[in-house]
Amino acid sequence: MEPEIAVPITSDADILTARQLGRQVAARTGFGEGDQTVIAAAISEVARNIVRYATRGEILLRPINHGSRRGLLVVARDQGPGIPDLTLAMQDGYSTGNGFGVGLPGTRRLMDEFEIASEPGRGTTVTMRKWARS
Amino acid sequence: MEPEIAVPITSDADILTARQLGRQVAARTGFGEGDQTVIAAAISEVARNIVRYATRGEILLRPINHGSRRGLLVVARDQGPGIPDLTLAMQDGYSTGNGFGVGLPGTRRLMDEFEIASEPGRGTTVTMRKWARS
Amino acid sequence: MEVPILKLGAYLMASIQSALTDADLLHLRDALVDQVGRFRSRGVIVDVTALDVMDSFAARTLSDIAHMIRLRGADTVIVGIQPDVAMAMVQLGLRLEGVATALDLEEGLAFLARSTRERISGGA
Amino acid sequence: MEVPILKLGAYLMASIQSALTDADLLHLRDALVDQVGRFRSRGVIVDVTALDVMDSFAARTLSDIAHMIRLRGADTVIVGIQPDVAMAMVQLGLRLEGVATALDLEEGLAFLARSTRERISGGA
Ligand SMILES: Nc1ncnc2c1ncn2[C@@H]1O[C@H](COP(=O)(O)OP(=O)(O)O)[C@@H](O)[C@H]1O
Ligand SMILES: Nc1ncnc2c1ncn2[C@@H]1O[C@H](COP(=O)(O)OP(=O)(O)O)[C@@H](O)[C@H]1O
Repeated sequence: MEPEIAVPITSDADILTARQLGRQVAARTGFGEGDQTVIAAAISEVARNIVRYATRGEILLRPINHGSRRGLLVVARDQGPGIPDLTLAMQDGYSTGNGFGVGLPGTRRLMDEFEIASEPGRGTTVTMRKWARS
Repeated sequence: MEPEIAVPITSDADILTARQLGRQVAARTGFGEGDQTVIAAAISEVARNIVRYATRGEILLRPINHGSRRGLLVVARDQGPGIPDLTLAMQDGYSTGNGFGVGLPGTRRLMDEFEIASEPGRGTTVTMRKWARS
Repeated sequence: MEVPILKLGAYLMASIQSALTDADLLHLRDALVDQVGRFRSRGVIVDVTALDVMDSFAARTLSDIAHMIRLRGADTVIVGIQPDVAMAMVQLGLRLEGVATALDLEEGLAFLARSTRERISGGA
Repeated sequence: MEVPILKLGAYLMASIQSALTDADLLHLRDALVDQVGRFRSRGVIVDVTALDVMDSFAARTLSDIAHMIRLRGADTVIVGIQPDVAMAMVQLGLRLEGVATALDLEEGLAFLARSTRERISGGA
């Protein structure tokens, strides 16, 4: 199994670190430049949500395989306040902060697989995968 | 009874094959060009859902009669993951992928009759009919 | 089925010749977004006259193309949507909102001539 | 990482050199809105060529900059959005609607020259 990289997210600057590491791991995994940018953008969105809504958390990055396909697993998790209504949070334009509200639905559009789990008071976990084009 | 055409759907290119065959069968059945395009568009949507969400499945095309009326029956079926909440899936704008979420509700608007059945873990079947204007 | 892209002075023209698979459409998108910078084009025309059907994936991809090209500083116009195709699109719920359209190539060129002049003179 | 702002005659040019934190972006916004008045600038160019990613916060901040500068009586143009960045933005749902864009610095300067001339001659 490939090593996993864990990036602690506690500040603005960690958002940059996470997306830059994500881009590097994606490049090593065989993603083209376009997909590297897509992955970096997705990481930027979920990392910012951690800082903004949960104060702290972490991003895990792991290269994965499915048969001969290479991919990247990105997990963003925190023990913050959680999201009471996930259906609402996944809607374009919905924001309890002052964002555009495109972070979560947009990130789903960027990635091939996207799951979000959240328990109010316990935290939020976003699990997403992107597969390299062969 | 008219012969039935079964189009296996496993790839991008099969979406084109299915909608082009659908157009041909519709033309032979007596549909005008406008309705041929409507039928081709409906087939395109359900065929893409098979590729995207169920990986593989098939489209059945059969000319039908009701009294003196001629029509076309289109069945799209797969043994994919199924749809847990059909009411939600039939809503405009609802997508678990990265589509517009208009595929299913839009297809219902295009056709005269539309039914969808799905069992989680067992697959999805869309049954729809269009009647030629006499 | 690759879509040929022609360079017409300051414009690029992509002329769809037949039905396209989803992969063909994505390829067209990537090629246009790349070439608009390479050739410093001011406008892009996508001619869909030969398209048999515009389904939700094609509509989304054309809309994405127009917005991506916009971010690269140029304008896009979709030309040649046939009457039957337009009718099926609207019934499906596809409206190409925020995307410029014109009847045919001639009108599309006229649109770009105006919009790029406009853009130059500070409109928009 | 502070963004240098250059004064080019009647224009200000902010040239982003690398990835920026949210705080850097807000700092850039405040500095531009302040300096456009201080230097009585007629136009602002923000060059994002070096930006690795334009996420929703960066897009919102650039859009805010353009609208704030507009309220101060000057024009803004964003230049240098790279093909990959444009593609990821549109997939995210970020369109920078109502914000002028140009391919690169040269096109951005040409845009401002024409838009500010228009504005002076009473157009727009
Ligand atoms: N990690 C998180 N913890 C708690 N709430 C979150 C988290 N991520 C997102 N949310 C909630 O979901 C909403 C939608 O998020 P998003 O789509 O990223 O838009 P935005 O960040 O622009 O508000 C947020 O406004 C917030 O209420
Ligand atoms: N054949 C299918 N198998 C499993 N799920 C499906 C199938 N067709 C549709 N769905 C589900 O229904 C949702 C809505 O479908 P649709 O209206 O066609 O919009 P879109 O394809 O743009 O998401 C999809 O996002 C998907 O979750």
